[in-house]
This record gives sequence, structure tokens and C-alpha cells, in this order.
Amino acid sequence: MSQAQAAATPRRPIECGVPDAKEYMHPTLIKNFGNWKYHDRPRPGVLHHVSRTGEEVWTVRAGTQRQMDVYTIRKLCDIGDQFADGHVRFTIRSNIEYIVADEKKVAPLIEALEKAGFPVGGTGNSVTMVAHTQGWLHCDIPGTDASGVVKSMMDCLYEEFKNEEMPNRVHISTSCCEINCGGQADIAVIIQHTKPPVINHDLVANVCERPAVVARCPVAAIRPALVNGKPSLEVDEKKCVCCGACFPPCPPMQINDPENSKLAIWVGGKNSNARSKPTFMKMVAAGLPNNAPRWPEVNEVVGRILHTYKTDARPWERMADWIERIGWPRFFEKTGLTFTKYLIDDWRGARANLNASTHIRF
Amino acid sequence: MSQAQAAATPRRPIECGVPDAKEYMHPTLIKNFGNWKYHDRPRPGVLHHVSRTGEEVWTVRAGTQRQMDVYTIRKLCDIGDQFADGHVRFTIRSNIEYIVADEKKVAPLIEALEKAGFPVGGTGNSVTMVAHTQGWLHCDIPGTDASGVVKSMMDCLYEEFKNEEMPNRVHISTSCCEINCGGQADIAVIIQHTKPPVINHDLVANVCERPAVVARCPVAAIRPALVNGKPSLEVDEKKCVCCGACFPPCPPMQINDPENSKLAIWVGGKNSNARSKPTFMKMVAAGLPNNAPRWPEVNEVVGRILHTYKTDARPWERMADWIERIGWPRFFEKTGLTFTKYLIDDWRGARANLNASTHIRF
Amino acid sequence: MAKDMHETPNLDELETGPWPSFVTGLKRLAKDKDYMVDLMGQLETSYKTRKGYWKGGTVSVFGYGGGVIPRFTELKNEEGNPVYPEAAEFHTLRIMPPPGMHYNTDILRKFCDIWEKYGSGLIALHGQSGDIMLQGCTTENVQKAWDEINVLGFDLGGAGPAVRTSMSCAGAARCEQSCYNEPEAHRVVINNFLDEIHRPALPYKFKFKFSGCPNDCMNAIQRSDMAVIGTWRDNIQTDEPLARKWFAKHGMNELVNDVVSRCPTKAIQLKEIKDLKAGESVSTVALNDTHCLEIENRDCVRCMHCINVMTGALAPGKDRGAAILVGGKRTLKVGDLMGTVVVPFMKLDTDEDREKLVELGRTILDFFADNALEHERTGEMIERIGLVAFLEGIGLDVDVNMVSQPRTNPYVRMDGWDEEVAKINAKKQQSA
Amino acid sequence: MAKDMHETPNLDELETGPWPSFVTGLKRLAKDKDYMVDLMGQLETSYKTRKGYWKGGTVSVFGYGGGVIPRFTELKNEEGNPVYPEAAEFHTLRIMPPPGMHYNTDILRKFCDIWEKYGSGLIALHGQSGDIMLQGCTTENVQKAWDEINVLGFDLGGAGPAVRTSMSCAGAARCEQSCYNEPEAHRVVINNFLDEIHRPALPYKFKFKFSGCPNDCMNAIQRSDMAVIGTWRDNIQTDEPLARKWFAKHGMNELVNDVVSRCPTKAIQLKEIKDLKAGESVSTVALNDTHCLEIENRDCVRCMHCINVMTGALAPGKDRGAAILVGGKRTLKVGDLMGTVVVPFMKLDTDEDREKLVELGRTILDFFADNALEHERTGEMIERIGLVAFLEGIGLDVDVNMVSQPRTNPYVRMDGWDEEVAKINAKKQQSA
Ligand code: SRM
Ligand code: SRM
Ligand code: SRM
Ligand code: SRM
Ligand code: SF4
Ligand code: SF4
Ligand code: SF4
Ligand code: SF4
Ligand code: SF4
Ligand code: SF4
Ligand code: SF4
Ligand code: SF4
Repeated sequence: MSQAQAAATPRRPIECGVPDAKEYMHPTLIKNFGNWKYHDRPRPGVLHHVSRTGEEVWTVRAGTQRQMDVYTIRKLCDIGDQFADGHVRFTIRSNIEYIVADEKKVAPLIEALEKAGFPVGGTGNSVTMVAHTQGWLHCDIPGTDASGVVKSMMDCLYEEFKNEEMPNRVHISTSCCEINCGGQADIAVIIQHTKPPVINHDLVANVCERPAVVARCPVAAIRPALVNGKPSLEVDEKKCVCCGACFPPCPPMQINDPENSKLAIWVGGKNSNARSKPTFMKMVAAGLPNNAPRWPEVNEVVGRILHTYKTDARPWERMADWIERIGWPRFFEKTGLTFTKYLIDDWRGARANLNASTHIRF
Repeated sequence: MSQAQAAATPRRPIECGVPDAKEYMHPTLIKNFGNWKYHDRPRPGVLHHVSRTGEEVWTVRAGTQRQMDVYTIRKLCDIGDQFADGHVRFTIRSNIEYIVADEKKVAPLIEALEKAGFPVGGTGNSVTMVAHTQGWLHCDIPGTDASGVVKSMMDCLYEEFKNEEMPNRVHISTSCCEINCGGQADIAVIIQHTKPPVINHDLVANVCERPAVVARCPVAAIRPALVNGKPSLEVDEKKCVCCGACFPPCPPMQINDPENSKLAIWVGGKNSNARSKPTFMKMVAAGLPNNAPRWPEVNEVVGRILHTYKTDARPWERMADWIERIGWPRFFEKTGLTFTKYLIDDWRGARANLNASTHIRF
Repeated sequence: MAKDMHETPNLDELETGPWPSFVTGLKRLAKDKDYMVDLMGQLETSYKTRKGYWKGGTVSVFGYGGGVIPRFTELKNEEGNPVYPEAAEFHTLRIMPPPGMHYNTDILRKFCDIWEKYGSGLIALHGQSGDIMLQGCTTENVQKAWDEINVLGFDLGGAGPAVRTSMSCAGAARCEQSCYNEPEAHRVVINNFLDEIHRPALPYKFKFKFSGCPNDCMNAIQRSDMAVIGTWRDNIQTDEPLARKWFAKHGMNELVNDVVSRCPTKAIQLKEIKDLKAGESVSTVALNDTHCLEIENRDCVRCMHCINVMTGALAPGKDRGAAILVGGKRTLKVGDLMGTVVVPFMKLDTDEDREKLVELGRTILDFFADNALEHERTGEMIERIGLVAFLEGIGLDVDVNMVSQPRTNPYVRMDGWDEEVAKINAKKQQSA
Repeated sequence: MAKDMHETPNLDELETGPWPSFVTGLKRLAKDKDYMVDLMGQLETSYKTRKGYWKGGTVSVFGYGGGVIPRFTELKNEEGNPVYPEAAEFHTLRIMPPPGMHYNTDILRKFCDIWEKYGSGLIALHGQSGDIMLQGCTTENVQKAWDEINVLGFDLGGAGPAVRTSMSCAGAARCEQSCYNEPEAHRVVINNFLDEIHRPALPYKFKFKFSGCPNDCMNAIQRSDMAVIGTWRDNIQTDEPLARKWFAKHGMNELVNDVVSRCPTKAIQLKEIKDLKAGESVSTVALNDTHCLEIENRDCVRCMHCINVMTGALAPGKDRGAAILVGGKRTLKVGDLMGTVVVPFMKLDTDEDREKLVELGRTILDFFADNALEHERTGEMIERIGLVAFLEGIGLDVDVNMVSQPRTNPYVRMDGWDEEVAKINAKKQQSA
């Protein structure tokens, strides 16, 4: 029972749920709701949608840091009031979108945004904002930070955000632990622990629901045990795959380690159904140091993959489509990454990821 | 210790292994061994191979019943001696092949074969001989016969064997139990039991190695039990998938049933790497009666699938390629077969066979 | 107030570079709030030691079980006191956004004022599940902040083993590809599960997501337990002026390489107008006076690609609705799972249609609550019991569109085959 | 002899129809052999009751443990005596065929004579594993028949938990696609494992199969534990006269629809001669004076299709050999498994090369013998322990051609990453 609840004269919540979007939508969007006919992109960062009635809207998209102080938000609001009819929306990737019904408003709006330090772009075949998670700033289990990783990446990808020079849109995600709240993406940077959890046996008994923790382990490496008299948990380090799944339910099983919590890079995740069916991303590099505050090694590899994709892929090929065409041997060859035994699947259903054919590339 | 071994003055075997094929090969094959340049098919049942030296051979392929009496074999030998230089070979599908170095020998050879009742064909995009197993004639676990099934099928497919009118070669297999010694094929007809084994508890103890039997069950439905005093085995009929895997190691667990051992039909198996990677066949029909001696219901369905494939597939599309193009909804629509819940995979790795996309056909 | 800033050499490096810097924002907040001075102290420590220092706990608002993510510092000195006492508590309120994340500046300013008053002043727009995350608040202020937010007409989102906050794409509001009313479907569904959101009592989390078409801009297939993804049943629509315009601009090579040859099922073909094929399942549109596109809609799997490339010239059909996929999740314990089709198509035009969607969600959620193991997601549950058992549990008929291919193994008990076939054919005749 | 024929109404029906009838053959044998009269009696009973009546047992020849499939009747009367006493024993001898199943009529006649003398006179050419199956023999005659067969230079095949009889395709003897000497590889490998064939002592059966190219006419990938499948490393060879001939006969539509558009990786393209691309990985051939085919061999996955269609005009390269795949099996217990690549390419030109192949087989077989559970096939074993553990066990380096894609899950312990990368790069530099 927290103080919050104890506090003062308690107010029953109004269970209002999700508000009606139309309360906040730009009037021209409401007027043409469900009646849009097509769109084009006059320039990077700008979408131009035309309605069946002939009405038009221009959307100007700009990047933000997602983790925003109220001053930044107010600044964005000022720009919205001054240049964009006082309406904004945010994308799933924390980009802000200003919608205007008058083409003349586009140029000044862009100027204002750039002047205030918000890059305009992220549309079409650009590299848009990285899907951003919590990390050290707020999460209780992170192996690294998220805001810093994203900031350092976007600094490197700034020009790619502002231009549309990729074969197709590029969606990147990062995640500060193996859980990966960031999700599947063309390129993902994810913590990969390399050592089993270090257990503080004094705390386990009080802090952890032991059966629940045992149940969380994907490889059944955890068993209850008495350690110097106290009931605790033991990990079979031969079996342990260092996933960290035991850590959230049992913080005394510390999985994070400054040296041994490394970063891995994944490619070829695709959620859209365009052309090929959605695909999961595959691990292609690992062992990269958790090198705060700017993670140069990670950014070097990400940059290399993006550069290869940019020069080698054909128009409309997403990362997954491109690799599907050139094949994995060429992918590793062209990116200069090394294929090691760790990249050969041995998880359930692994056989589906083995080459059950003589389709071989020389 | 069998009588055979006890018998007379035992002779130590000569462990000679596999003979050198060249002892038996046609001389022109030996002369041009590894030096063939290309081939064509002057007519169904005839292959014409040309060597880099310009030498040529004609291969005439004819169907046999596989299960041959010595008189039939001698008849084939007579034909070989009279018309084909005394050399023959057999294909993996029990077709006989006569190789001649002189084109003039082809026509009389064909005539002799056909006169003797051996259909000439089975080459290229024909329906060749069914891969043949044992069944009642010899096996110890069959749910049906093989020779009879194959004979009745080939009677129906006789014209398709003698002509090359299919989009691509068609390979069919049958199997007289769920083990399927016949293997993957474009179309396979396989026993599918529908009731758990009926156990003769009096015999289990003496006949079966109980732990071994328990280990054979793919769904762990078998447990050791005492039945009226005797050690025996018990089957959890809720779990049992009626696969019959327990029957070979434990004959008292009778899986075969005149009524409930049905036939299922599978399509789209492909071993070759041509175009697409090799694929497993998929179950598309079941519940067909084990209707000896001619299995008309089975032949009706097989005929319908072949007819649809013949009329709808494009040149060089194997059964699997064709279905891949038109999609499973169309396959069931066009063949008039019914898709039931039993065809939805729920075995390990089943998720790979579910539709993880919005790629949907209406 | 005036607590001195701590040294933050690591964080300072994140003020360089062109991308907007969250550190600059933190510093600005720290100017007026010791709370943030110490928050930066702890964060800088994490950057030095490469360790996180937050632990969870229980904090909630009166009347709700979830929606607040409590954070207490674990960075203590020898005496066991917080090294950065001002920031010893740093809880987050998850607030559900309007569908499509539309705002006016007025409401955003109100959020800012409230959060400046009771919280850290740090707001994430948005969390990966879509929440407005008001990050950094003391236990004491959680209720106060909440009281003022709630009256703005906003509600807390999900956390823990509960229905979670949802997201819907721009959709009908600003996208020509929209196949249903996403914001309305989103609102109606979520607002029918508020009890399950506010009072966590499920085996594990359950997420809805709403994408207006198969482009799936919400990543619904991979990131939600129940994905509502727009699609259509009839023929692709065409618009000749826009088609001619596109062709004039892009030419034959782009048409062939970027459109025709990228169709996954070769349903779309380039034809000379003279040998056009007619037929009720065929869509055609002229590109110039000699050539045109021909689409055999029975082969089209609604992947969106050609429509994406030739937006407007090609468009989803008129008979629109959504496909429902169940079981998507991220990787924990079993590895990633994609949602798979359980309803190939349902209409979502009317309130009645949306009511049916709510009922389906209810049925699935109830089945999940009754049958899932503790900390098991829908996808894991379906993998354990099999799709058919799940479909029977929720009363849906099987459809061949639910599979990528029929089973490749014989391991199924099928003595009910004949009855099943009879049932299905009977149904077919009724509907025929 | 003169035992009357039994009534066989069911079997009689199988004498009708155009396909050669095994029943007619059985009847012919029954003319001279009561043995076959009774065999037909039992078989007819099976057709009536839809039940099999054979059970196994132990019968073998002196010095060997396997190779004979014993069959004793279970069809008994009240007194427990065989209903068809003459055919109470019906054993089969499995005899290994010559590679490619080549014979001359002389040797076939010898088999016939021996089997007429000691056996039923019924011979299967061939069993699904390739054996000459001499079917139907009494226990007493097994050894006698064997003694005469053995001296012809033929040996017993495999049965039980042993290395099994093998098959190889027509291959080099009569096929332009052949990429190695199949009959010789087959003979050398099998004759190095005779002890494992004749004295069953493995956890379960182990099969080798030999196909000369990726068309895999022996179904090796799906039906053998160790598949040796021919392929090549260098560029596809071309022959202009044959290419022009093919094109003249088949024309442009067939070229585009049947060849170019069916290439799984779009490695083969139709080009106008003027914009032909050069390069050491490119194969080209003219079809007429304006058009030609261009193949980027680095994109070619050696599927064989274009070569199959344009046999001779296109052909496998000069640098030929084989890929080795391990783990194929049929469905029992786990469901079907395909073999998967463990050696992307090895030369098989010389005796030394074949010796290496034998050694590889030996290593794999030893690992199988030591690590497989009882009644577990290689494929099941690899699935249980993981491909990497298997590769390390048999001392093979990993290669990206062994996978269809890298892992999609993070569940692997990888603290050895850096060392692995170092090792691999070191190797690369040596070989470079
Ligand atoms: C605004 C946003 C939806 C929202 O309500 O937030 C959105 C909006 C549009 N998307 Fe999207 N997509 C948005 C996230 C996504 C995502 C999810 C993600 O980014 O994580 C996906 C799935 C990604 C994946 O496959 O993993 C996504 C896959 C697509 C695709 C399919 C691309 C492909 O070929 O695979 C299209 C079609 C296209 O590109 O023409 C598309 C097309 C569009 C269009 C062109 C639709 C339209 O006509 O308005 C919109 C303008 C996009 C642009 O940038 O040019 N949108 N789109 C999201 C913007 C994110 C951002 O700020 O960058
Ligand atoms: C004789 C035989 C090999 C043997 O030593 O026994 C053989 C011989 C040839 N096969 Fe085969 N294949 C033979 C069984 C197979 C099998 C296995 C089977 O039948 O179970 C396969 C794999 C089937 C599968 O994928 O499941 C097989 C897949 C092929 C293919 C690939 C077809 C495809 O497109 O998928 C070709 C290429 C072609 O058709 O041009 C091929 C091509 C050939 C060629 C044309 C090769 C050549 O140039 O000589 C030979 C003549 C075939 C013909 O009938 O026109 N052969 N071929 C087998 C004849 C069986 C029969 O009597 O019908
Ligand atoms: C805040 C957020 C990341 C962000 O910065 O945006 C987040 C943060 C956490 N996630 Fe997440 N997840 C967030 C969206 C997601 C998503 C994306 C989505 O919802 O589309 C996923 C993948 C989709 C899915 O549900 O699988 C996701 C998959 C997980 C998982 C793995 C679930 C699984 O079955 O694989 C966990 C672990 C768990 O639930 O036990 C998890 C657990 C957590 C916890 C509660 C860590 C823990 O177990 O204590 C994190 C709390 C961090 C914090 O202090 O706020 N989070 N998490 C996102 C929620 C913000 C919001 O409400 O809008
Ligand atoms: C005779 C033959 C069928 C035929 O008529 O051609 C055959 C017959 C039997 N097979 Fe087979 N198999 C025969 C080729 C195959 C093949 C095909 C192949 O070798 O390419 C396969 C599929 C490939 C494979 O090995 O998986 C095959 C997969 C099986 C299996 C399932 C193995 C598995 O792991 O899935 C069994 C069951 C077992 O081994 O326990 C089996 C078991 C049997 C037994 C021994 C039944 C038993 O367990 O008692 C059958 C003895 C019948 C008899 O009385 O002669 N037979 N069996 C084939 C052997 C003849 C020969 O030596 O040439
Ligand atoms: S990815 Fe892991 S560390 Fe990062 S927010 Fe999600 S749960 Fe926390
Ligand atoms: S880290 Fe993962 S594998 Fe290791 S013990 Fe914990 S849960 Fe199990
Ligand atoms: S398929 Fe079954 S019944 Fe037929 S031969 Fe093989 S094991 Fe015997
Ligand atoms: S039939 Fe198959 S599933 Fe049933 S008990 Fe026997 S082995 Fe198990
Ligand atoms: S999902 Fe479809 S409808 Fe929704 S925004 Fe994306 S493209 Fe438009
Ligand atoms: S939407 Fe249909 S026609 Fe268009 S590319 Fe996709 S599948 Fe082909
Ligand atoms: S496998 Fe290849 S080499 Fe052997 S016969 Fe078939 S096509 Fe010829
Ligand atoms: S052999 Fe190579 S080029 Fe020819 S079709 Fe196959 S992959 Fe394409």
C-alpha cells in the first residue's frame, strides 16, 4: 500500500479510456477522413496527400529526441501555433508531424523547425528515427542506455534522415537488454550478455519467487539450492545461454556486466507484407563493446551495413529483400562481417534455418 | 541360432561387397563414360544421349511390375539378347532400360517390348512408375498391399506413362504403412491409421521390450502397466495419434484394422533442387477406404489431382511449383478437395506452417 | 532552487552532434529542479560504471492496479543512503494517447504544465507501446499529477499482466491505403477492456494493435497478441489519369523492374491493350495508348507493393475490412513469434461490425485468461495447444488461408475426417 | 508338383488391365511350386481380411548378422498349424546391386536359375534401398542360395541397425549432368563399410546415397543419412551451336517463360549481344545474331534448371565435385528430415579424393555410433545436439552455405566470439 494511495482524500478515477482522436485532429483531416486518394513526396520530410474532393494536406515530419523536456515540447508547440494551425501528431518512431492545408506554409515551417534544431526528414526511403527504449535512464534491467545509443546513432545517420537516398525505407531499433522492446527492424542493435548471472545468494530468498524464476529459464538451467544455509538458486553454467530472463523476476541474479554485456547486430526484420511475407531479423555481428557514451564500434558496423545496402540493393528492396536476392554468403562477403558458429541456429525449429538443399553459392 | 547357420559345412562368406559396375555396363557407356554432351527424347520412353566424341546411345525405358517371377525376367533377358546387345539397367523406379548404340535397333526393340506386354514410356514429363513397397506380400507390419495398389494405379495411369503430356515429370509413391518406405513424391498414397492400437496383453510381456516400445511413441502415450496380473503396456488413447510406431517393436499392439486403417493422399514432395529447394509433401485428403483389390476411391482422387495439375500447371512446374504459384486455397478449390482442421499442422515446428502474414487469397 | 550540477563528462559528449540532444533537455530541467540535478548524477554514474541503478516496487493510483512504473534508486553509499537523494524515486505514469497520436498544442501544453508542477518535466512521446510516458515523479506526487491529467480526459495505460495500451496508424485520417476506421476501432476496442487494463489479472500481458492495411505501419503482426490489419476482398481499384501520369514520369523500365517483377505471385502483368483479358476478377488500367496493367485479383495476395509504388493509380478495393492475426510477441523465453491468421476477413464499417470485433477480442481474452500458463503469451499458448484447439476454443471455423501449407507429418488423430468434411460441405451449401 | 490352386477371386482381378501383372507372375510360378500355391492362398486371405500375416524372426547366413529378412506365417488354424503350410516361411535375401543397376542378361539369368532352384522364383528389381530382393525362401535354403550367389561376386545388403545398401544414379555412365564418378564413389565407400553392413551394431540404420548432380535422381537429400550430391564451383559451360539450335526450335517465349523467369535467383538474363557484360564470373552464349544469355555465376545456386531445359547448350562447369548433406530420413517418430549441407564442396576426381570421402563417412559413422541414442537417426541426433556440436565432433569448419539464414533468436552462449573471429580470419589469410 503506497503513500500515493494513502494520500489525502482519494479521488475515484474517471475511467475514460482513450479519447476520440477527432478532438485533436487537424480539421482538414477530419473533413477528408477516409477519403484520401493518393500522396507524393515533394521533398524529403514532406508528404503531400490529395483527397478525392481535391483538398490537399502537406505533412512536415521532423525528428525529436523522444525523451523531451517540457521546454522542447513547448518549443514544438510554438512552432505549431505559428506555422501549422496548432495541430501536430507523432509517429510510431517519435517523429513529430505538422499537417498544413496550405502549401505556402510548408517552407516557413521547415525553416522554423530546422532553425530550432529539429531535422526535417524521415520519410520514404530515408533512414528514419531509431525505435527508442529506456535503458539506464529509467528501466530496472538495462544492460546499456537507450537515449545515448539513439542519439549517437542519429548523429551518424543525420544526413540519411534528411535525405531519401536509400533503396527503400530503413527502420532501425535498439534495445538495452535481450528482451528487445524495440522490436523487429531492418537493423537492430541489441544487448547480448555473454556470461551467466552472478547470484547474490543472501538476497534470493527474500526477493525472488523461486519457482517462478525457475520457470522463466528457456533452457531449464536454474534449480533451487541451499547456499551457505540459505535457500537460493543455482545456475548450471554449461546450459545457461546468458539471456537474462531470470533477472527481472529475480534482481539478485545480476546479468549485467560492464565488460561482458556486449552488443549484437541483427538485420532483415520486416513487419510489412509488401512483396515478401514479414520476416524475423537475423544476428550477423556480436561481441561489440558497450562503449558509452558514443558506441563508436556499433556505429561503425551499422554504417558499414547501411553503406553496402545503399550501394548494392535495387529500388524498393528492403534490407530483407536485398539479402534474399544476393544470398547470405554475399552479404557477409560484401559487408566484411564474419560468419561464425554462433550464428548457426540451434534453438527449437533450428532445422528450418539450415540449408536443406544443394542451393549453394560459390 | 537358426537352422541355416547350423546347416552342413559352413562356408565363410566372401565379403566382396559391391561389384564394379563396368563389369556389366554396355560397352558404349564405358567408352564414353563421363563424356556425354547432351540428350534429347526422340519419343516418349526413348532417351538419346550424344557423347563429346559424337558417339550416341538410345535408351529405351519400359515399365515392369517390379515383383517379377523368373519367367518375366528371362523374357526381358531374351528381348535384351535379341534386340539390345544383351545389356540392361534398372531405374530407381523399377523401370528397365535397354541401351543400344544403333538407332535402327530402337523401333524393333520397342515393338518387342510392347508385344511382350511391357509399356514403353516413363521418361520426361510423363507419369512414371510408382515407387513400390512391400505390403501384405512380404512385410510384417503392412496396413495394405503395395503390389496391388501399384498395379491398379498404373492401370489407370497407363496412357500417362506412355505419353509425355504432363507439365513436368510426375513421381508417385505409395506406402503400406505410415512409415512410408516409398518416400517423398509429387503424389503419395499412404496408410493413415485412425484408431489406437488394440493390445493383446497376454503376449506383451514375452514379445516386447517394454522400455524400447515406450521410447518409440512420438507423443509419449505409452506407459508400462500391470494388466490382469501380467506386466503389459497401456496406451493413453487421448494422446495417441495412431501412427503405428509401436507396432513393429511390439506386434501385440495391433494397429492395423480392416475398417479404420484408411488411406491418405499427399502432394508436393520434391527432392530435386531444380528451381525451388526440395520440399516435403503435404497431406491433402484422407479417410479413403482400404478398398482392395483395386482401391477405386484412391485412384479417383489421384486422377483428379493429376488432371487438375495437367490442365492448370505451366511447363516445367512440378506439382510443388504449381501449388506454390496458385496457392493452397486455389489448389483445394480447383481439385474439389476439402480442407479440414486435420490438415492444420500441430506437430513440432507447426508455427512455420501457419500463415504469419496477411498474404491472403480471396 | 540551487543545487550545483554534478560533473557529467560522459553525458556532456551527448550534447555534441546535430541530432536533438536529450542531455541538453535534462540540463535545462536541472536548472530549476534539484530533482533533475541528481537524476543526471545517477545517469552519469551509469555511463561510468555501465550499470543500471533502478529497481521496481509498488506504486499505484487510487482505484487502479497498474499504469505506473515505479522506480527507486539502488545507488546507495556505505550508510545505505541514496547517493543522489533528490532523485531516489523516479516513477513513470503511462498515459494512453489518442488513436493516431493526434494532438493540438493546447493539450500538449497542459501536459507540460502538470508535469512541470508535479514531475520531472521529462516526457517521452511516445513509448514503444504508444503511451505518453510522464517520466520521473515521486511517490507522493503520483496521485496529484494523475488527478489533474485524468480530468483532461486522459486515462492511465497498461502495465504488468494486463491488457496494454494500444496504437493505431495515421490511417483513414491521412492515408489513402486505409481499409477501415482505425481510430474508431482502436477507441472502441480499448475502451471495452478498461477493467483489464487498470486491474492486471491476466496470465501475462495482452496487446491489441491496429494497422489500416498490410503495410502494417504499427508492426501489429509482430508486436501484438491480437493484430487488426486492414485488407480488402474485391478487385484492386484503378485510376487511369494517375496511371498515365505515373508511367509518363517513371517509364517502362521502372514499371517492369519496380512493379511487375516484384509482385510476389505474378498477379500483375504488363499487357498490350489489344490482348487485355476481361473477367470479373480482373483489374486493368491503361498506362498509355498501347500498354496497360492487368491484375488477376484471384492471384493477388494483397501485399500492397504495386499499390505502394503507384499510389492512387492503384488502390485497395471497395469491399474493405480487416484480417485478424493472433500470437505476435517479442523474443522472451521462446524466441520471436509472429501473429498468424485466425480471421482472414471481417467487415469493420459499422458500429455493429466493431461490436463483433470487441466480442472476438473478449472471447480470445477470456480463453487466454482461462488457458494460458503464468507468464505465457497468446502465441506461446497456441504453440502449446495447437491452433485447432485454439480455434475450437474460441469458436472459429478453420480456413485454408490460416496456413502457409498443410501439415507435412502424419501425426494427427483423424477418425473424425468424414464428419468434418460433411459439416463443411453442409455449411458451404447453406452459404451458397 | 501338383497342389491345386486356391480360389483367388481378389487377386484374379489384378490380372486385368494393361500394366504388367505380378499376379500372373505368381500364378506362373505356382504352376511348378506348391510353395507359391500356398503363398497365393495367404495373400488372397490378406486381400479378403485386409490384414497382413507375416512376422519376423531371426534367420541369417553363416558369418553375417544381417541381410536376410525373415518371414514366418501367422495365419494358423485352431490347432495352431499354418493354414498354408507350404509357405509358412518366406524369407528375403537382400543382395547389393552394381552401382547404377547395370546388368548383362547372363548375370540376371544366373540369379533366376539360383532362385528358381532354392527360392520362390520371385525377385524384386529393386527394393527402395536398391537391393536385389530375392523374395521367398525357406530357412533351410537361405544358406544354400547364398552360397551360390556369393560366388557370382555379389554380397548381401544391409538390414537392421547397420549401414544399408546404397544406390547411385546412371550418372557418368549415361548422363551429361554427372559431376563426379558416381559408380566408383559408391563402390569404394560401401566396400569400406562392409563390416558395418554385415554385422549390425549401430544405434540405428545409416544410409549413403550418390546422385551425380543437384537433380538428385536418387532422392539422396531426403532418403539418406549421408548424401553425396554432385555440383560444381566454376562457371556454367556453354555451347553456342546447341544454344542456337535450341532457340531456333523453341523461340523467345519459351526461353523467357521456361528458362529465364524460372531461375530461382535471377542469375540468368536475356541480353542483347551489344550490352553483354564481361567478367570472370559471367557465362554468356549467343542464341542468334542479336540475343544471348548471360549468367552471373556468383548468383547461381547450381539448381540445374536452366541446364536441364537447355541440355548441352548449358552445362555444369569444369571444376566439378560434390556437396555432402547429412541427416535425411523418412517420417518415423519425428517427422521427415532433409539432409542439410555439412560440406559445400569437395573434389571427387582421384582415388585420394575418394579416400577423403571414405574418411569423412568413417568419422561421421563413428560419431553417430558413439553419440546417437538407440533407434535415433543421424538427423534426429543432429537436431538434438545442434549442428555446431556435430560439426565440432567430426572436425569440420562452419560455412555460411550450411544455413538458409543465421539464427533469429539470441539463445546462444557466445563469449568465444572474438576468438572465433580471430581464428577464422587467420585461416582466411593462410588460404589467401
Ligand atoms: C507515420 C507512419 C504511421 C504512423 O501513424 O506513425 C507511417 C506512415 C506511412 N507509411 Fe509506414 N508509417 C510508419 C511506420 C511504418 C512501419 C513501422 C515502423 O517504422 O517501425 C512500417 C513497417 C516496417 C517494417 O516492415 O518493418 C511501415 C511500412 C510501410 C510501408 C511498407 C514498406 C515496405 O516496402 O516494406 C509503406 C509502403 C511504402 O513505403 O510506400 C508505408 C507507407 C506509409 C505511407 C506512405 C502511407 C501513406 O500513404 O500515408 C505513410 C507515409 C510514410 C512515409 O514516411 O513516406 N509504410 N511504416 C509511421 C512513420 C514512422 C516514422 O516516423 O518513420
Ligand atoms: C534413370 C533415372 C536415374 C537412375 O539411375 O535410375 C533418371 C534419369 C534421368 N533423370 Fe532423373 N532419373 C531418375 C529418377 C529421378 C528422381 C527420383 C525418383 O524418380 O524418385 C528424381 C527426383 C524427383 C523429385 O524431385 O522428387 C529425378 C529428378 C530429375 C530432374 C529434376 C526434375 C525437376 O524439374 O524437378 C531432372 C531434370 C529434368 O527433368 O530435365 C532429371 C533428369 C534426368 C535425366 C534427363 C538426366 C540425363 O540427362 O540423363 C535422365 C533421363 C530422365 C528421363 O526420364 O527423361 N531427373 N529423377 C531415374 C529414372 C526413374 C524412372 O524410372 O522414372
Ligand atoms: C517503456 C517501454 C520501452 C520504451 O522505452 O518505449 C518498455 C519497457 C519495458 N518493458 Fe517492454 N517496453 C515497451 C514496449 C514493449 C514492446 C513494443 C510494443 O509494445 O509494441 C515490446 C515487444 C512486443 C511484445 O509485447 O512482445 C516489449 C516487450 C517486452 C517484454 C517481452 C515480452 C515477450 O513476451 O517477449 C518484456 C518482459 C516481460 O514482459 O516480462 C518487457 C518488459 C519491459 C519492462 C517492464 C522491463 C521489466 O520487465 O521490468 C520495461 C520497463 C521499462 C521502464 O522502466 O519503463 N517488454 N515491450 C515500452 C512501453 C512504453 C509504453 O507503454 O508505451
Ligand atoms: C523392402 C523395403 C520396401 C520395398 O519394398 O522396397 C523396405 C521395407 C521395410 N522397411 Fe523400409 N524398406 C525399404 C526402403 C526404405 C526407404 C527408402 C530408401 O532406403 O531410400 C526408407 C526411407 C528412407 C529412410 O531410411 O528414412 C525406409 C524407411 C523405413 C523406416 C523409417 C525410418 C525412419 O527413420 O523414418 C522403417 C522403420 C524402422 O526402421 O524402424 C523401415 C522399416 C522397414 C521394414 C523392415 C519394416 C519393419 O520395421 O519391420 C520393412 C521390411 C519389409 C520386408 O518385409 O521386406 N523402413 N525404408 C525397402 C528396402 C528394400 C531394399 O533393401 O532395397
Ligand atoms: S529493452 Fe530491456 S532494458 Fe530496454 S526498456 Fe525494454 S526491458 Fe528495459
Ligand atoms: S540467464 Fe537465461 S539461460 Fe541463464 S539462467 Fe538465467 S534465464 Fe536461464
Ligand atoms: S511402407 Fe511400411 S508396410 Fe510398406 S514395406 Fe515399408 S515398412 Fe513395410
Ligand atoms: S500408435 Fe503411435 S501414438 Fe499411438 S501409442 Fe503407438 S506409437 Fe504412440
Ligand atoms: S498501415 Fe496502411 S493505412 Fe495505416 S498508415 Fe500505414 S499505409 Fe496507411
Ligand atoms: S498487391 Fe497484389 S498484385 Fe499488387 S504486388 Fe501485391 S500481390 Fe501483386
Ligand atoms: S542425378 Fe544428375 S547426374 Fe545423376 S542421373 Fe540424375 S541428372 Fe544425371
Ligand atoms: S542453374 Fe543457376 S543460373 Fe541456372 S536456373 Fe539454376 S540458379 Fe539459375
